Amino acid sequence: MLRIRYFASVREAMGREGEGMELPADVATVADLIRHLRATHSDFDRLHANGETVLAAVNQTVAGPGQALGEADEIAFFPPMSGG
Amino acid sequence: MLRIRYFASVREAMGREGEGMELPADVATVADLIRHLRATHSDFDRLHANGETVLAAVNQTVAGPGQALGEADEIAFFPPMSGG
Amino acid sequence: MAQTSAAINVRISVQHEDFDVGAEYRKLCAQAPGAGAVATFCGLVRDYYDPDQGEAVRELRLEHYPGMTEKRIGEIIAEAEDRWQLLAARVIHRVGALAPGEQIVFAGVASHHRHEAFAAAGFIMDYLKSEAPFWKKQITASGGEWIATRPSDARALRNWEGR
Amino acid sequence: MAQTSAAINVRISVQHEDFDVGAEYRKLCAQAPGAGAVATFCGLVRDYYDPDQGEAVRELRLEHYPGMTEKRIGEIIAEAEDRWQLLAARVIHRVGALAPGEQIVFAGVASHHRHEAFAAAGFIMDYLKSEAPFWKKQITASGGEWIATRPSDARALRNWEGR
Repeated sequence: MLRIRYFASVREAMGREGEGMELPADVATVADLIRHLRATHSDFDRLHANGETVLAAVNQTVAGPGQALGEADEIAFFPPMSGG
Repeated sequence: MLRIRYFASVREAMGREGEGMELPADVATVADLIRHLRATHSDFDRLHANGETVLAAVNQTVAGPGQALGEADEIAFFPPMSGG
Repeated sequence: MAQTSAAINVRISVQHEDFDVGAEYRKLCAQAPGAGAVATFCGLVRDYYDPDQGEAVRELRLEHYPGMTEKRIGEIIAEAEDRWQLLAARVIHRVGALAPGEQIVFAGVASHHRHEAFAAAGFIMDYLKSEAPFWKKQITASGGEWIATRPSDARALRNWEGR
Repeated sequence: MAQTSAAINVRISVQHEDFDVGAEYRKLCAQAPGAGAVATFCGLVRDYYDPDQGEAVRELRLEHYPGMTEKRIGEIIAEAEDRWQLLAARVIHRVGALAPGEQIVFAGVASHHRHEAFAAAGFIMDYLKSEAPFWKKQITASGGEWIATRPSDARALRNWEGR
Protein backbone atom coordinates (compact mmCIF):
# COMPACT_ATOMS: atom_id res chain seq x y z
CA MET A 1 0.00 0.00 0.00
CA LEU A 2 1.42 3.36 -1.11
CA ARG A 3 0.99 6.06 1.52
CA ILE A 4 0.38 9.53 0.08
CA ARG A 5 0.67 12.68 2.24
CA TYR A 6 -0.21 16.27 1.43
CA PHE A 7 1.18 19.34 3.19
CA ALA A 8 0.45 23.05 3.38
CA SER A 9 -1.24 24.54 0.28
CA VAL A 10 -1.40 21.09 -1.37
CA ARG A 11 -3.16 19.68 1.70
CA GLU A 12 -5.62 22.59 1.62
CA ALA A 13 -6.27 22.17 -2.10
CA MET A 14 -6.83 18.42 -1.69
CA GLY A 15 -9.00 18.88 1.39
CA ARG A 16 -7.24 16.02 3.15
CA GLU A 17 -3.94 15.13 4.80
CA GLY A 18 -3.30 12.05 2.73
CA GLU A 19 -4.56 8.72 1.59
CA GLY A 20 -3.55 5.10 1.07
CA MET A 21 -3.48 3.58 -2.41
CA GLU A 22 -2.67 0.24 -3.99
CA LEU A 23 0.09 1.04 -6.44
CA PRO A 24 -1.67 1.21 -9.85
CA ALA A 25 -0.26 -1.13 -12.48
CA ASP A 26 0.88 1.76 -14.70
CA VAL A 27 2.67 3.68 -11.91
CA ALA A 28 6.40 3.00 -11.63
CA THR A 29 7.77 6.48 -10.90
CA VAL A 30 6.87 9.76 -9.21
CA ALA A 31 5.96 11.20 -12.63
CA ASP A 32 3.61 8.28 -13.25
CA LEU A 33 1.87 8.84 -9.92
CA ILE A 34 1.46 12.57 -10.60
CA ARG A 35 -0.11 11.70 -13.98
CA HIS A 36 -2.40 9.18 -12.26
CA LEU A 37 -3.45 11.63 -9.52
CA ARG A 38 -4.08 14.43 -12.03
CA ALA A 39 -6.36 12.08 -13.96
CA THR A 40 -8.30 10.96 -10.87
CA HIS A 41 -8.29 14.03 -8.58
CA SER A 42 -9.53 17.27 -10.15
CA ASP A 43 -8.07 19.29 -7.24
CA PHE A 44 -4.63 17.79 -7.83
CA ASP A 45 -4.96 18.46 -11.55
CA ARG A 46 -5.99 22.07 -10.93
CA LEU A 47 -2.86 22.72 -8.79
CA HIS A 48 -0.64 21.65 -11.66
CA ALA A 49 -2.77 23.34 -14.32
CA ASN A 50 -2.45 26.60 -12.32
CA GLY A 51 1.31 26.32 -12.55
CA GLU A 52 1.83 25.82 -8.81
CA THR A 53 5.20 24.34 -7.89
CA VAL A 54 4.50 20.97 -6.29
CA LEU A 55 7.47 19.12 -4.86
CA ALA A 56 7.59 15.43 -3.97
CA ALA A 57 9.43 13.47 -1.28
CA VAL A 58 9.72 9.69 -1.36
CA ASN A 59 10.34 8.10 2.04
CA GLN A 60 11.05 11.55 3.45
CA THR A 61 13.70 12.54 0.91
CA VAL A 62 12.98 15.06 -1.84
CA ALA A 63 12.63 13.14 -5.12
CA GLY A 64 12.61 14.03 -8.78
CA PRO A 65 10.01 12.84 -11.31
CA GLY A 66 12.12 9.86 -12.39
CA GLN A 67 12.34 8.37 -8.87
CA ALA A 68 10.99 4.79 -8.74
CA LEU A 69 8.03 4.03 -6.48
CA GLY A 70 7.46 0.77 -4.62
CA GLU A 71 4.46 -0.81 -2.87
CA ALA A 72 5.46 0.20 0.67
CA ASP A 73 6.70 3.71 -0.08
CA GLU A 74 5.57 6.93 1.51
CA ILE A 75 5.24 9.80 -0.94
CA ALA A 76 4.48 13.39 0.02
CA PHE A 77 3.45 16.38 -2.12
CA PHE A 78 3.98 19.94 -0.94
CA PRO A 79 4.86 23.48 -2.08
CA PRO A 80 8.42 24.86 -1.79
CA MET A 81 9.53 24.88 1.82
CA SER A 82 9.71 28.06 3.86
CA GLY A 83 11.21 27.37 7.24
CA GLY A 84 13.05 29.61 9.69
CA MET B 1 52.72 68.84 27.32
CA LEU B 2 52.72 65.71 25.16
CA ARG B 3 51.27 62.72 26.98
CA ILE B 4 52.91 59.40 26.04
CA ARG B 5 51.32 56.06 26.93
CA TYR B 6 52.69 52.55 26.62
CA PHE B 7 50.64 49.35 26.47
CA ALA B 8 51.17 45.60 26.71
CA SER B 9 54.65 44.42 25.66
CA VAL B 10 55.78 48.01 25.03
CA ARG B 11 54.71 48.97 28.57
CA GLU B 12 56.61 46.00 29.97
CA ALA B 13 59.73 46.81 27.93
CA MET B 14 59.61 50.45 29.04
CA GLY B 15 58.92 49.56 32.66
CA ARG B 16 56.29 52.29 32.91
CA GLU B 17 52.77 53.12 31.76
CA GLY B 18 53.67 56.45 30.22
CA GLU B 19 55.17 59.83 30.72
CA GLY B 20 54.68 63.52 30.05
CA MET B 21 57.07 65.44 27.83
CA GLU B 22 57.48 68.96 26.54
CA LEU B 23 57.38 68.59 22.76
CA PRO B 24 61.08 68.72 21.69
CA ALA B 25 61.90 71.41 19.15
CA ASP B 26 62.87 68.85 16.47
CA VAL B 27 59.71 66.71 16.86
CA ALA B 28 56.87 67.53 14.45
CA THR B 29 55.59 64.03 13.56
CA VAL B 30 55.15 60.55 14.98
CA ALA B 31 58.32 59.47 13.14
CA ASP B 32 60.25 62.34 14.76
CA LEU B 33 59.06 61.31 18.22
CA ILE B 34 60.04 57.68 17.63
CA ARG B 35 63.53 58.85 16.57
CA HIS B 36 63.73 61.06 19.67
CA LEU B 37 62.59 58.27 22.03
CA ARG B 38 65.00 55.75 20.47
CA ALA B 39 67.87 58.19 21.05
CA THR B 40 66.90 58.88 24.68
CA HIS B 41 65.39 55.54 25.91
CA SER B 42 67.55 52.45 25.37
CA ASP B 43 64.54 50.18 26.07
CA PHE B 44 62.50 51.89 23.36
CA ASP B 45 65.45 51.65 20.98
CA ARG B 46 65.91 47.94 21.74
CA LEU B 47 62.24 47.21 20.87
CA HIS B 48 62.72 48.69 17.42
CA ALA B 49 66.19 47.22 16.97
CA ASN B 50 64.70 43.78 17.72
CA GLY B 51 62.24 44.24 14.89
CA GLU B 52 59.16 44.33 17.12
CA THR B 53 56.10 45.83 15.46
CA VAL B 54 55.27 48.97 17.43
CA LEU B 55 52.09 50.79 16.46
CA ALA B 56 51.18 54.36 17.40
CA ALA B 57 47.88 56.07 18.11
CA VAL B 58 47.53 59.85 18.29
CA ASN B 59 44.57 61.07 20.32
CA GLN B 60 43.22 57.53 20.38
CA THR B 61 43.28 56.94 16.64
CA VAL B 62 45.90 54.72 14.99
CA ALA B 63 48.41 56.99 13.24
CA GLY B 64 51.14 56.53 10.65
CA PRO B 65 54.68 57.89 10.95
CA GLY B 66 53.83 61.06 9.02
CA GLN B 67 51.07 62.14 11.42
CA ALA B 68 51.72 65.62 12.89
CA LEU B 69 52.08 65.99 16.66
CA GLY B 70 50.97 69.00 18.70
CA GLU B 71 51.68 70.20 22.24
CA ALA B 72 48.49 68.85 23.82
CA ASP B 73 48.36 65.51 22.01
CA GLU B 74 48.17 62.06 23.56
CA ILE B 75 50.31 59.48 21.79
CA ALA B 76 50.34 55.78 22.59
CA PHE B 77 52.73 53.01 21.55
CA PHE B 78 51.71 49.36 21.57
CA PRO B 79 52.11 46.02 19.77
CA PRO B 80 49.53 44.77 17.23
CA MET B 81 46.14 44.39 18.87
CA SER B 82 44.70 41.03 19.79
CA GLY B 83 41.18 41.39 21.07
CA GLY B 84 38.29 38.99 21.15
CA MET C 1 12.19 14.81 19.42
CA ALA C 2 15.97 14.66 19.47
CA GLN C 3 18.64 13.12 17.30
CA THR C 4 22.17 12.50 18.44
CA SER C 5 25.33 12.21 16.40
CA ALA C 6 28.25 10.14 17.66
CA ALA C 7 30.76 12.67 16.39
CA ILE C 8 29.57 15.81 18.13
CA ASN C 9 26.70 16.81 20.35
CA VAL C 10 23.78 17.45 18.03
CA ARG C 11 20.31 18.13 19.36
CA ILE C 12 17.31 18.86 17.13
CA SER C 13 13.83 19.74 18.35
CA VAL C 14 10.63 20.54 16.52
CA GLN C 15 8.16 21.74 19.10
CA HIS C 16 5.19 23.94 19.89
CA GLU C 17 6.69 25.30 23.11
CA ASP C 18 8.84 28.39 23.32
CA PHE C 19 12.54 28.06 24.18
CA ASP C 20 15.09 29.95 26.30
CA VAL C 21 18.05 31.25 24.29
CA GLY C 22 20.15 31.77 27.42
CA ALA C 23 19.57 28.19 28.58
CA GLU C 24 20.37 26.86 25.09
CA TYR C 25 23.59 28.88 25.02
CA ARG C 26 24.63 27.48 28.41
CA LYS C 27 23.90 23.91 27.30
CA LEU C 28 26.05 24.39 24.19
CA CYS C 29 28.94 25.61 26.36
CA ALA C 30 28.50 22.70 28.77
CA GLN C 31 28.49 20.21 25.90
CA ALA C 32 31.58 21.67 24.28
CA PRO C 33 34.30 22.06 26.91
CA GLY C 34 37.30 23.71 25.31
CA ALA C 35 35.18 25.61 22.79
CA GLY C 36 36.48 29.07 21.96
CA ALA C 37 33.42 30.28 20.08
CA VAL C 38 29.65 29.95 20.33
CA ALA C 39 27.48 31.53 17.65
CA THR C 40 23.72 31.61 18.02
CA PHE C 41 20.91 32.78 15.83
CA CYS C 42 17.31 33.34 16.80
CA GLY C 43 14.56 34.12 14.31
CA LEU C 44 11.49 36.05 15.46
CA VAL C 45 8.08 36.38 13.85
CA ARG C 46 8.02 39.70 12.01
CA ASP C 47 4.85 41.76 11.87
CA TYR C 48 4.97 41.75 8.07
CA TYR C 49 6.50 39.43 5.52
CA ASP C 50 5.81 41.23 2.30
CA PRO C 51 6.51 44.94 2.83
CA ASP C 52 4.58 45.79 -0.35
CA GLN C 53 1.46 44.20 1.03
CA GLY C 54 1.43 46.60 3.94
CA GLU C 55 -0.90 44.46 5.98
CA ALA C 56 0.05 43.60 9.56
CA VAL C 57 0.48 39.92 10.34
CA ARG C 58 -1.79 38.77 13.14
CA GLU C 59 -0.47 35.27 13.36
CA LEU C 60 1.93 32.92 11.65
CA ARG C 61 0.93 29.26 11.34
CA LEU C 62 3.76 26.80 10.94
CA GLU C 63 3.24 23.36 9.53
CA HIS C 64 5.88 20.68 9.10
CA TYR C 65 6.39 17.10 7.93
CA PRO C 66 7.07 15.14 11.14
CA GLY C 67 9.95 12.75 10.75
CA MET C 68 11.28 14.22 7.52
CA THR C 69 11.90 17.54 9.28
CA GLU C 70 14.22 16.06 11.90
CA LYS C 71 15.89 13.85 9.26
CA ARG C 72 16.63 16.76 6.92
CA ILE C 73 17.86 19.03 9.71
CA GLY C 74 20.16 16.22 10.86
CA GLU C 75 21.54 15.94 7.33
CA ILE C 76 22.08 19.71 7.13
CA ILE C 77 24.03 19.67 10.41
CA ALA C 78 26.06 16.67 9.18
CA GLU C 79 26.92 18.66 6.03
CA ALA C 80 28.05 21.55 8.23
CA GLU C 81 30.23 19.12 10.22
CA ASP C 82 31.84 17.99 6.97
CA ARG C 83 32.77 21.57 6.17
CA TRP C 84 33.85 22.88 9.57
CA GLN C 85 35.20 21.47 12.81
CA LEU C 86 32.26 21.73 15.20
CA LEU C 87 31.93 20.73 18.84
CA ALA C 88 28.19 20.98 19.42
CA ALA C 89 25.12 22.08 17.48
CA ARG C 90 21.55 22.77 18.48
CA VAL C 91 18.50 23.51 16.33
CA ILE C 92 15.01 24.26 17.62
CA HIS C 93 12.14 25.03 15.28
CA ARG C 94 8.69 25.85 16.54
CA VAL C 95 5.47 24.82 14.80
CA GLY C 96 1.83 25.80 15.31
CA ALA C 97 0.41 29.31 15.71
CA LEU C 98 2.85 32.09 16.60
CA ALA C 99 2.24 35.79 17.22
CA PRO C 100 4.48 38.59 15.91
CA GLY C 101 7.53 39.01 18.12
CA GLU C 102 7.57 35.36 19.18
CA GLN C 103 10.68 33.24 18.78
CA ILE C 104 10.39 30.84 15.87
CA VAL C 105 13.78 29.23 15.27
CA PHE C 106 17.11 28.82 17.08
CA ALA C 107 20.42 27.62 15.68
CA GLY C 108 23.50 27.48 17.90
CA VAL C 109 26.97 26.15 17.18
CA ALA C 110 30.01 25.72 19.43
CA SER C 111 33.42 25.43 17.81
CA HIS C 112 37.09 26.11 18.43
CA HIS C 113 37.23 29.26 16.34
CA ARG C 114 34.77 32.00 15.54
CA HIS C 115 34.77 31.71 11.76
CA GLU C 116 33.70 28.07 11.97
CA ALA C 117 30.94 28.85 14.46
CA PHE C 118 29.59 31.78 12.40
CA ALA C 119 29.80 29.94 9.09
CA ALA C 120 28.14 26.77 10.40
CA ALA C 121 25.29 28.67 12.07
CA GLY C 122 24.70 30.69 8.88
CA PHE C 123 24.87 27.58 6.71
CA ILE C 124 22.40 25.70 8.92
CA MET C 125 19.95 28.61 8.83
CA ASP C 126 20.22 29.02 5.04
CA TYR C 127 19.49 25.34 4.39
CA LEU C 128 16.82 25.18 7.08
CA LYS C 129 14.97 27.98 5.28
CA SER C 130 14.80 26.26 1.91
CA GLU C 131 15.28 22.54 2.48
CA ALA C 132 13.66 21.58 5.77
CA PRO C 133 9.96 20.75 5.28
CA PHE C 134 8.33 23.69 7.06
CA TRP C 135 5.60 25.87 5.61
CA LYS C 136 4.41 29.21 6.93
CA LYS C 137 0.98 30.73 6.51
CA GLN C 138 0.50 34.33 7.53
CA ILE C 139 -2.85 35.44 8.81
CA THR C 140 -3.82 39.08 8.26
CA ALA C 141 -7.12 40.94 8.58
CA SER C 142 -7.98 39.91 5.01
CA GLY C 143 -7.27 36.21 5.42
CA GLY C 144 -4.50 33.68 5.22
CA GLU C 145 -1.70 33.29 2.71
CA TRP C 146 1.09 30.75 2.36
CA ILE C 147 4.49 32.44 2.34
CA ALA C 148 6.47 31.70 -0.80
CA THR C 149 10.19 31.10 -0.76
CA ARG C 150 12.08 34.32 -1.31
CA PRO C 151 14.49 34.50 -4.26
CA SER C 152 17.16 35.66 -1.78
CA ASP C 153 16.84 32.32 0.03
CA ALA C 154 17.61 30.39 -3.13
CA ARG C 155 20.56 32.70 -3.84
CA ALA C 156 21.88 32.04 -0.32
CA LEU C 157 22.18 28.32 -1.09
CA ARG C 158 23.97 28.96 -4.37
CA ASN C 159 26.58 30.92 -2.41
CA TRP C 160 27.36 27.90 -0.25
CA GLU C 161 27.41 25.55 -3.24
CA GLY C 162 30.11 27.68 -4.84
CA ARG C 163 32.49 27.17 -1.92
CA MET D 1 31.11 52.54 30.07
CA ALA D 2 28.44 52.85 27.41
CA GLN D 3 28.06 54.73 24.18
CA THR D 4 24.79 55.43 22.45
CA SER D 5 24.06 56.10 18.82
CA ALA D 6 21.06 58.16 17.81
CA ALA D 7 20.33 55.89 14.85
CA ILE D 8 20.10 52.51 16.53
CA ASN D 9 20.53 51.13 20.01
CA VAL D 10 24.26 50.62 20.46
CA ARG D 11 25.73 49.62 23.79
CA ILE D 12 29.42 49.01 24.37
CA SER D 13 30.97 47.83 27.62
CA VAL D 14 34.55 47.08 28.61
CA GLN D 15 34.43 45.49 32.01
CA HIS D 16 36.03 43.08 34.47
CA GLU D 17 32.73 41.44 35.39
CA ASP D 18 31.27 38.45 33.64
CA PHE D 19 28.08 38.84 31.58
CA ASP D 20 24.87 36.87 30.98
CA VAL D 21 24.35 35.94 27.32
CA GLY D 22 20.65 35.18 27.87
CA ALA D 23 20.04 38.56 29.49
CA GLU D 24 21.95 40.32 26.69
CA TYR D 25 19.88 38.49 24.08
CA ARG D 26 16.64 39.52 25.80
CA LYS D 27 17.78 43.16 25.97
CA LEU D 28 18.58 43.14 22.24
CA CYS D 29 15.07 41.83 21.50
CA ALA D 30 13.49 44.42 23.79
CA GLN D 31 15.44 47.23 22.12
CA ALA D 32 14.58 46.11 18.61
CA PRO D 33 10.82 45.56 18.41
CA GLY D 34 10.01 44.27 14.94
CA ALA D 35 13.36 42.55 14.56
CA GLY D 36 13.22 39.27 12.66
CA ALA D 37 16.75 38.13 13.45
CA VAL D 38 19.15 38.24 16.39
CA ALA D 39 22.67 36.87 15.95
CA THR D 40 25.00 36.57 18.90
CA PHE D 41 28.57 35.52 19.31
CA CYS D 42 30.38 34.68 22.51
CA GLY D 43 34.11 34.06 22.72
CA LEU D 44 35.48 31.86 25.50
CA VAL D 45 39.02 31.55 26.85
CA ARG D 46 40.54 28.45 25.26
CA ASP D 47 42.96 26.29 27.23
CA TYR D 48 45.61 26.72 24.54
CA TYR D 49 46.29 29.37 21.96
CA ASP D 50 49.17 27.92 20.07
CA PRO D 51 48.50 24.21 19.54
CA ASP D 52 52.17 23.63 18.65
CA GLN D 53 53.28 24.93 22.01
CA GLY D 54 51.31 22.22 23.75
CA GLU D 55 51.31 24.00 27.08
CA ALA D 56 48.02 24.51 28.92
CA VAL D 57 46.98 28.10 29.54
CA ARG D 58 46.45 28.80 33.24
CA GLU D 59 45.21 32.32 32.82
CA LEU D 60 44.67 34.95 30.18
CA ARG D 61 45.40 38.58 31.11
CA LEU D 62 43.62 41.19 29.05
CA GLU D 63 44.84 44.75 28.87
CA HIS D 64 43.18 47.58 26.94
CA TYR D 65 43.49 51.29 26.19
CA PRO D 66 40.61 52.88 28.11
CA GLY D 67 38.78 55.45 26.04
CA MET D 68 40.29 54.42 22.70
CA THR D 69 38.75 50.95 23.07
CA GLU D 70 35.18 52.23 23.36
CA LYS D 71 35.83 54.79 20.60
CA ARG D 72 37.17 52.23 18.14
CA ILE D 73 34.41 49.70 18.88
CA GLY D 74 31.86 52.48 18.33
CA GLU D 75 33.44 53.22 14.95
CA ILE D 76 33.41 49.53 14.00
CA ILE D 77 29.69 49.29 14.82
CA ALA D 78 29.05 52.50 12.86
CA GLU D 79 30.83 50.93 9.86
CA ALA D 80 28.60 47.87 10.23
CA GLU D 81 25.55 50.17 10.28
CA ASP D 82 26.74 51.72 7.02
CA ARG D 83 26.83 48.29 5.40
CA TRP D 84 23.69 46.66 6.80
CA GLN D 85 20.37 47.78 8.19
CA LEU D 86 20.67 47.10 11.91
CA LEU D 87 18.22 47.67 14.75
CA ALA D 88 20.38 47.16 17.84
CA ALA D 89 23.94 46.16 18.60
CA ARG D 90 25.72 45.18 21.79
CA VAL D 91 29.41 44.54 22.45
CA ILE D 92 30.92 43.49 25.76
CA HIS D 93 34.63 42.85 26.16
CA ARG D 94 36.14 41.73 29.42
CA VAL D 95 39.56 42.81 30.69
CA GLY D 96 41.73 41.59 33.55
CA ALA D 97 42.60 38.01 34.47
CA LEU D 98 40.42 35.26 32.98
CA ALA D 99 40.57 31.49 33.44
CA PRO D 100 40.11 28.93 30.60
CA GLY D 101 36.43 28.43 29.86
CA GLU D 102 35.46 31.94 30.95
CA GLN D 103 33.50 34.23 28.67
CA ILE D 104 35.70 36.93 27.16
CA VAL D 105 33.72 38.76 24.49
CA PHE D 106 30.11 39.13 23.35
CA ALA D 107 28.76 40.62 20.14
CA GLY D 108 25.03 40.67 19.45
CA VAL D 109 23.10 42.25 16.59
CA ALA D 110 19.35 42.56 15.98
CA SER D 111 18.17 43.19 12.45
CA HIS D 112 15.22 42.64 10.14
CA HIS D 113 16.79 39.74 8.26
CA ARG D 114 19.20 36.99 9.18
CA HIS D 115 21.91 37.71 6.64
CA GLU D 116 22.32 41.23 7.96
CA ALA D 117 22.46 40.05 11.57
CA PHE D 118 25.02 37.31 10.80
CA ALA D 119 27.17 39.52 8.60
CA ALA D 120 27.21 42.43 11.05
CA ALA D 121 28.07 40.22 14.05
CA GLY D 122 30.88 38.55 12.07
CA PHE D 123 32.18 41.90 10.81
CA ILE D 124 32.19 43.40 14.31
CA MET D 125 34.09 40.40 15.70
CA ASP D 126 36.66 40.43 12.89
CA TYR D 127 37.45 44.12 13.37
CA LEU D 128 37.34 43.86 17.16
CA LYS D 129 40.06 41.19 16.97
CA SER D 130 42.51 43.27 14.98
CA GLU D 131 41.59 46.91 15.42
CA ALA D 132 40.28 47.43 18.95
CA PRO D 133 43.14 48.12 21.39
CA PHE D 134 43.13 44.94 23.45
CA TRP D 135 46.16 42.79 24.19
CA LYS D 136 46.18 39.28 25.58
CA LYS D 137 48.93 37.66 27.62
CA GLN D 138 48.72 33.96 28.23
CA ILE D 139 50.15 32.55 31.44
CA THR D 140 51.40 28.97 31.34
CA ALA D 141 53.55 26.93 33.74
CA SER D 142 56.66 28.32 32.04
CA GLY D 143 55.69 31.98 32.23
CA GLY D 144 53.78 34.65 30.37
CA GLU D 145 53.65 35.43 26.67
CA TRP D 146 51.85 38.12 24.69
CA ILE D 147 49.62 36.60 22.04
CA ALA D 148 50.48 37.77 18.55
CA THR D 149 47.87 38.55 15.93
CA ARG D 150 47.11 35.49 13.83
CA PRO D 151 47.59 35.74 10.06
CA SER D 152 44.01 34.44 9.69
CA ASP D 153 42.77 37.53 11.53
CA ALA D 154 44.43 39.85 9.02
CA ARG D 155 43.01 37.75 6.16
CA ALA D 156 39.54 38.09 7.70
CA LEU D 157 39.70 41.88 7.36
CA ARG D 158 40.85 41.69 3.76
CA ASN D 159 37.74 39.63 2.99
CA TRP D 160 35.49 42.45 4.22
CA GLU D 161 37.50 45.10 2.41
CA GLY D 162 36.88 43.29 -0.87
CA ARG D 163 33.10 43.59 -0.53
